[in-house]
Amino acid sequence: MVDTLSLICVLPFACGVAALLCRRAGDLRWMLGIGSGTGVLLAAVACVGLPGAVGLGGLLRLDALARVLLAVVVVVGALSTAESFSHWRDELARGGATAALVGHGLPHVRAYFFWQQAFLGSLLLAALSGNLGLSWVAIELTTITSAVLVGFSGGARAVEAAWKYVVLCSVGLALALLTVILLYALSGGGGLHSLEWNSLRVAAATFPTGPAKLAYLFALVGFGTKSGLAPLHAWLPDAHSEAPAPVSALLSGVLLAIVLCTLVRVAGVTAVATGPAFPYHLLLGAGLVSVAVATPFLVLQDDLKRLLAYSSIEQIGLMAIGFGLHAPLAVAGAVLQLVVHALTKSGLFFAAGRLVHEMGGGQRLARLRGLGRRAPLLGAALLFGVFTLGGVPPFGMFFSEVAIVQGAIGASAGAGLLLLLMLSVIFAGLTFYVGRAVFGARRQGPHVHATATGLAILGLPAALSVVVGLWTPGVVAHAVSAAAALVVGGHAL
Amino acid sequence: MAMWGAAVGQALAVLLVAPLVHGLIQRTKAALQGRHGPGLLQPYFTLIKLWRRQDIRPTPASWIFVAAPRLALGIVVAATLSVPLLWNPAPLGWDGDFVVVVGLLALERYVLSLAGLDTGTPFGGLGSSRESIVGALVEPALFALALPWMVLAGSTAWPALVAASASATPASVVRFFGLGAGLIVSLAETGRLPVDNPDTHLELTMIHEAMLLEYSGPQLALISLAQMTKQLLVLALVADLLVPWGVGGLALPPGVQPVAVLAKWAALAAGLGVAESLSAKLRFFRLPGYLGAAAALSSAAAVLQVWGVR
Amino acid sequence: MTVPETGLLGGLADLLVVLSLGLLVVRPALWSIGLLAAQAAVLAVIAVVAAPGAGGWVAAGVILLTKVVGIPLVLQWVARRTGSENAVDWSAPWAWLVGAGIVLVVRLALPTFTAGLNPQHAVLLGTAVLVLLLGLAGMVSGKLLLAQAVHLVVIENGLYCAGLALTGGLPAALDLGAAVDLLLVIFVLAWLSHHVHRLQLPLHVDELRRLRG
Amino acid sequence: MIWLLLSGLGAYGLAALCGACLRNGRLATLAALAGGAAFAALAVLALLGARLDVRLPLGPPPFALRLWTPPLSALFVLLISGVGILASVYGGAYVAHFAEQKRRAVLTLTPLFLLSMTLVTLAADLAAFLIAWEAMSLTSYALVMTDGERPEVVRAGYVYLVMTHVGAVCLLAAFLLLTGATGSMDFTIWAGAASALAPGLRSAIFVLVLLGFGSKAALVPLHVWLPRAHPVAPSHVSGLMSGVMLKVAVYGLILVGFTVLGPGPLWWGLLVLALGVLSSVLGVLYALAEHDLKRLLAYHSVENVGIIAMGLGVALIGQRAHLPLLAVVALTAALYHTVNHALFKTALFLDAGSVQYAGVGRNLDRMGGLLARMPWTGVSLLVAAASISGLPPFNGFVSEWLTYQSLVRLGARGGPLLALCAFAGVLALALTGGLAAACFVKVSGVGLLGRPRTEHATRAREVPPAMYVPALVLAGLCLGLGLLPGVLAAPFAALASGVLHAGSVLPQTATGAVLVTLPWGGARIGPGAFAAFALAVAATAALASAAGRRVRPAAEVRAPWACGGEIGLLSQYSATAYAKPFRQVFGLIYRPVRSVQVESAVHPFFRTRVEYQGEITPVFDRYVYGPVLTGVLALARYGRQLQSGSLRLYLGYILVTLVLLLTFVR
Repeated sequence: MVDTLSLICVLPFACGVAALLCRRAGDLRWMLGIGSGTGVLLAAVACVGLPGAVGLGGLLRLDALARVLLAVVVVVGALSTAESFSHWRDELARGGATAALVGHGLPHVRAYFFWQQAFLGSLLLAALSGNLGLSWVAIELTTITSAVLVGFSGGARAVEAAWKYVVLCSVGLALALLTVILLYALSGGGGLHSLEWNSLRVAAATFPTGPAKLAYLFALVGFGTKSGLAPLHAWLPDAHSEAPAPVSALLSGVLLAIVLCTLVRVAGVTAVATGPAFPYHLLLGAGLVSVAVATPFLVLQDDLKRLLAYSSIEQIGLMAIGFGLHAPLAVAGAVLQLVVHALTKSGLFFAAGRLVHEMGGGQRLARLRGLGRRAPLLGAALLFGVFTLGGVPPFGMFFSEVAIVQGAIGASAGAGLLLLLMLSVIFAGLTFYVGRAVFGARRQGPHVHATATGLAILGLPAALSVVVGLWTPGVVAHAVSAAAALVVGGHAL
Repeated sequence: MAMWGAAVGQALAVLLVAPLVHGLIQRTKAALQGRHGPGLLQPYFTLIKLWRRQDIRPTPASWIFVAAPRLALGIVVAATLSVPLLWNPAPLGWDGDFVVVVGLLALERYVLSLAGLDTGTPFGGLGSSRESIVGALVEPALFALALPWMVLAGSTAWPALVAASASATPASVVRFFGLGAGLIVSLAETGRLPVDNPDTHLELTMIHEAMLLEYSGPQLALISLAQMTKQLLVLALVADLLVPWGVGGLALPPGVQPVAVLAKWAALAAGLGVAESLSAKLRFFRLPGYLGAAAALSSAAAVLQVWGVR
Repeated sequence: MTVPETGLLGGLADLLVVLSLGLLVVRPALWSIGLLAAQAAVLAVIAVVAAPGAGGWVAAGVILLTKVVGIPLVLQWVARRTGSENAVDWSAPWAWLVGAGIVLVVRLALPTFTAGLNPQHAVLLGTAVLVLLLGLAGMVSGKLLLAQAVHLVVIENGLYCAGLALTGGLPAALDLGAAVDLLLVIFVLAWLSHHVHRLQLPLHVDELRRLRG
Repeated sequence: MIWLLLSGLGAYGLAALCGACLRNGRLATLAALAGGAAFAALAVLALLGARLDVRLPLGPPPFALRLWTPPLSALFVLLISGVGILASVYGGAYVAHFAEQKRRAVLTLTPLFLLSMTLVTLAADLAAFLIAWEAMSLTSYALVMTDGERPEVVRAGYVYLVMTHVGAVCLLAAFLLLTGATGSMDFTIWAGAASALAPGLRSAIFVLVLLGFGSKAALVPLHVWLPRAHPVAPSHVSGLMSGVMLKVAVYGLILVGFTVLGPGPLWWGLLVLALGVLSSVLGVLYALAEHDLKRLLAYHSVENVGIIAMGLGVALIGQRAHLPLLAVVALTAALYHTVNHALFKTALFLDAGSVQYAGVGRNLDRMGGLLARMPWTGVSLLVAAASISGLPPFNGFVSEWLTYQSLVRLGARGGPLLALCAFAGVLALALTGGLAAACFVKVSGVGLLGRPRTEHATRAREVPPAMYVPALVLAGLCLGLGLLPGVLAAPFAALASGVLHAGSVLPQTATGAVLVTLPWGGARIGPGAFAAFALAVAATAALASAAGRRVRPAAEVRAPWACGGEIGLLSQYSATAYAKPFRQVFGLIYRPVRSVQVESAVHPFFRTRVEYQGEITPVFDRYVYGPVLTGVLALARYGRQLQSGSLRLYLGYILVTLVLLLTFVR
């Protein structure tokens, strides 16, 4: 039972429990540091040395797609854990709204880290799951753990967000459960292992078309809700904007992508039964709708974190389009987009979180001005992130967006051009707000000096996103194309 | 070398004849206005008088103010060298075409306008501003004047233009329109009545004179000479484009040809004087319409030319 | 054991649908909790009828334990805690129309999706989808926070129906996972509604509209 | 070759690094010079026949960054590097009066800006081109934002960023359409395959390309960013943006319009010609109404790009109408004007920067008398102003002459319809030339001549040599290329016929190194005309100064006549007053708005204060971009109602989606 993959998944849960037992903040830091470090190390070993590894009695499987997801989760997770410390330091030091509500002190921080680590663990489970059933359970688990985190500050807005989050995602996942049930039934029962992706793909050849389609529709709506595809996305901006910034990073960068990948795997299974047009065209349409729906909110927005959240909807839409196009290049683009987006968006959320603390202006965009002079690091991080999200070279998302849009234009010139139009409007919206915040007249206030950890936490994802997106070393390129081949071709690695 | 000799000869001849043409125009106007008027040679006397006067410069002026008259005269003389005055091709006709001549005219205007602003007085600026806008509007009109022949010749070179005009039907709609436009353009280019009044120093109506108000003595002499030469040049330009006979096309005996051409010029100069006498000063802001009419007329000529109307 | 005849199951399935429709239009909160327990009871019967052998009885037991007893109790506690025990959910007057529409749509649309299944499965799958959608419609039309929790359980009931009918019992891990998940969700909701109460936020969903745009 | 490329890259990189890290900017400037020199050498080698073709290993597998040096690219690399060297020299001294943080930013970004422009012209495939293109846009955006605290700069920068991004997106779309149709991202393969595409697709690509490059080159409806962004950048950067960056767009248009897409339908050329006419006339008109020197220069960029576009349009028409000679001459004109504009516009911006550096500011109405106080700057400004006005014997005239020639040829050979278009072009070009001359009389006359209008102008002193020498060099080049037109015309004609695949017409097009002769009707210009001109001027000058001295009293300097009174500093003609007749005459276009407020004591005749405010209606902002923006915002406001905060609504979305899917998806 004790294999690397399950170890990777169990480690955060163990860390979470250990966090509850920690007596001092210092202990917490050491313990989580060691835990995260071990996790990253294990993941690196697994990614490099154990392609195709199986764990937890076959429930976990490190195929090419899972490998990419694992790398992303571990990196963003470690960053999020690191950022959580400075988040809580600032939160408690400045006595913000949260501190007033939950009271000062360690217990809350311990509870936070318990839930944060549990969330991370469930994300890892979902990422590594080689089994539809386990995926569903893991994703449901992420809802519960992250819902607590969303509402963690206990403020009215946070509770409202958490409520909506739980209700909408539970409903969504309930719908997705029907997919699990249907596919299980169609594959003829026979225990949990018949829900493994590989066995499902094999079995799908004999599925009757109608029920397979029904199963996919429910998966689309169910997992689509959780992964923030419009118009099922409504929980997303609320949850992202109210959660503590390190959690928002995990939610936006990782959770959405993992669920989307699960949906793509279901689509792969369905494609065997119904032919590729049915599932992938629907996915493509959902992606287009998502980009379109996100656009107005990115053009008119008054809240920094909501801006980032809507950008996540747009990005997930783009990835859905990439996967939905089902051509090798576009799918590779989507996978690359996924990676770079996770890195970039987490950096952006970290920066946004720090802004809320350090500039004292809240998340209101209208009140942010002159960051470039007052807090150059944050300003640079914001600008960098926004340009990356806009797909502007020489930042990270250029190649992935080009690959996706290339696919879209190849499929339908009109739709592709429309997509490009929406992307430019979105870019105009994002840069308007961020440009005004970074430049613009300097408001009164102290100069915020960059600390080494701040530089590391904000700089690392940025650097990684450029390395991955623009330079794309051979290892990364290979991993991405392998994942794309898995999605397109369906053979496990 | 002979070519350069011819060029120098022509330049000197032009400088010599230009005041006479000016005198002729003044004389015509006087006759039409029922005045006795100055003699034909009065411009020479005026120039000599100015030449002997003291040279006075305004305080703010820089070297531009001093250089401008010399430049202006040089530019105009250089321009005359490539326009067929008596012979086709002109002495330096091979190196300059219609566009170059228009460019040189613009350069002269540019230099004088700068000099007007260099004096630091309100009048200089006023004159420069008005001169510039007249220039900007005249330039397209000039081009429009040449368009039919450019299209016919497929070239902007003077010999080709003259030949094209000479070979076209003598009395055609195109030429008729062109003559109308040419009259307007030459009145404007020479600073004459509906556009500007060369005989007045009434502050609010003048253009060219306002620009040059601070010039006196030898500097003014140079500018006046340049102005007269330019007048001649514009006449030659319009003549070459619209009534090229004598210079090109019609074969005349060598002895008769220069005389005939001179007579043609005299007629044109007199015509200019008549036209000026017949018109009243236009309000300054009506000018665009006036010059626009020239451009429209000659554009219409060009369009007719393209459509094969002769 | 032989496959039970469709007749009995069909009747039970219709009962489920009727109860769902009832839940959609019933207004007092406590009544709906009661109806929910009743629906769960029907589900238990279906479990026994549809799933052959011990598996069915186990499933029925689990259902009885969690859905007929556990969840209604929790919900009642929440209702008491939040003071909405006697609240009347003035759910949207068009709820029954929506319900009828959904029934119509599903009846019309589902045959294409159930083609290839045996008739019994087809019927039960249809019922499951119908219950599920009606639960969703209930969530849409209900204004009380509590009502939403109730209808969430209705949706789960629909899923149970499908699970029992189609697979004759899901893999234990999944089954357990689903049940635990449901419990956890309900607890989280309870915890949140506690917060809502503590913060003196309105208990009507429509009033929770601070986050918009 | 490859070493030159690498050393150029390295040197620019080093320059950026030094600019960012070192207090003293000298090393950064030196490194930037080295970078410019390396690329210039690369370009010269390439023009002499050496070829470079490398792939940089960037991006995931199907992408690669290919760089090459065909002659067209080499020409632009040479232009960028040459002007870049001068601008770097200038910039090193110019940034001295900036605050520390800004100085570092400018010194870091300028080499990167130069590098990215160089790489655009070297790029040989989609990824390389777009990456360099966007890098160019972003570095210039960052440079524009140097004074980012000022709200109007933020707005200007935003407009620039959005316009340039939209342009880049259009390019991306066009390139992706090409990629989709040809199955490759390589320019070479595009060039081979594009002529076989469906006509509709090719036209769509052409329009997108025109939008993309047109927005960067600031062709008229797309020019709105330029007069906003150029004035606020540091002056040498404005010079680079206006003089060089716009040319990169011209390069792109030539590359894609001619080499890749090849001869298209007639309307392509007509469209470009029409845009050129519109841009040139409107650009110069708006320039006339400006009295902020840098904004004025920015509008002149619009005008000059219009003239270039006229050449390009005629070339496209010629290519289509099987008039290779015409096409070659027109493209030569466009290339020549491209180089000319780079020279004189950069010189003008450098001079404007020097004036700013001297503490006079940018407002023409606050200048005056600067020629006496800043003689070198003044001379270079005078020369550059005459060049940009298209006056002989400066270089601007030569390229306008070539443009006239191509238009006349089009009128003579193209048939009635094309002849009409050519006429419109000729008249527009003539009007543009006249108005440009008027405008630069204003700039030189009001700015340099007369008396200083303000204290600042009185106190102005000449800038350090590092600043005026580059401007003088550029001005010298303007004069030199005007006097010896054949030096560039001949190689440009060769280049143009190479681009147009019209090799056989080459020998007749241009002969000799100094004389430009066209193979039709004997039209030519050359040093003869200019020599005559110079001789005549010299003779007159000699005559005037020598002959007069004996007959008259010595010259004297007196106060000018002012109706008997004293002339105050402000009673000179101002730039606003100078432009007044133009505002009135072209009122239809300007739609001027003016307000005069008169305050009077006792009686209306005794005025104590008169305040005049005049401005012109920003037609494109108000009638084109305003409605678009309003529309987008209204749509967005409408769309935002999706997220109304109601959980039930959100659940309803799920329900409706599910029901719709069940109903309609089979």
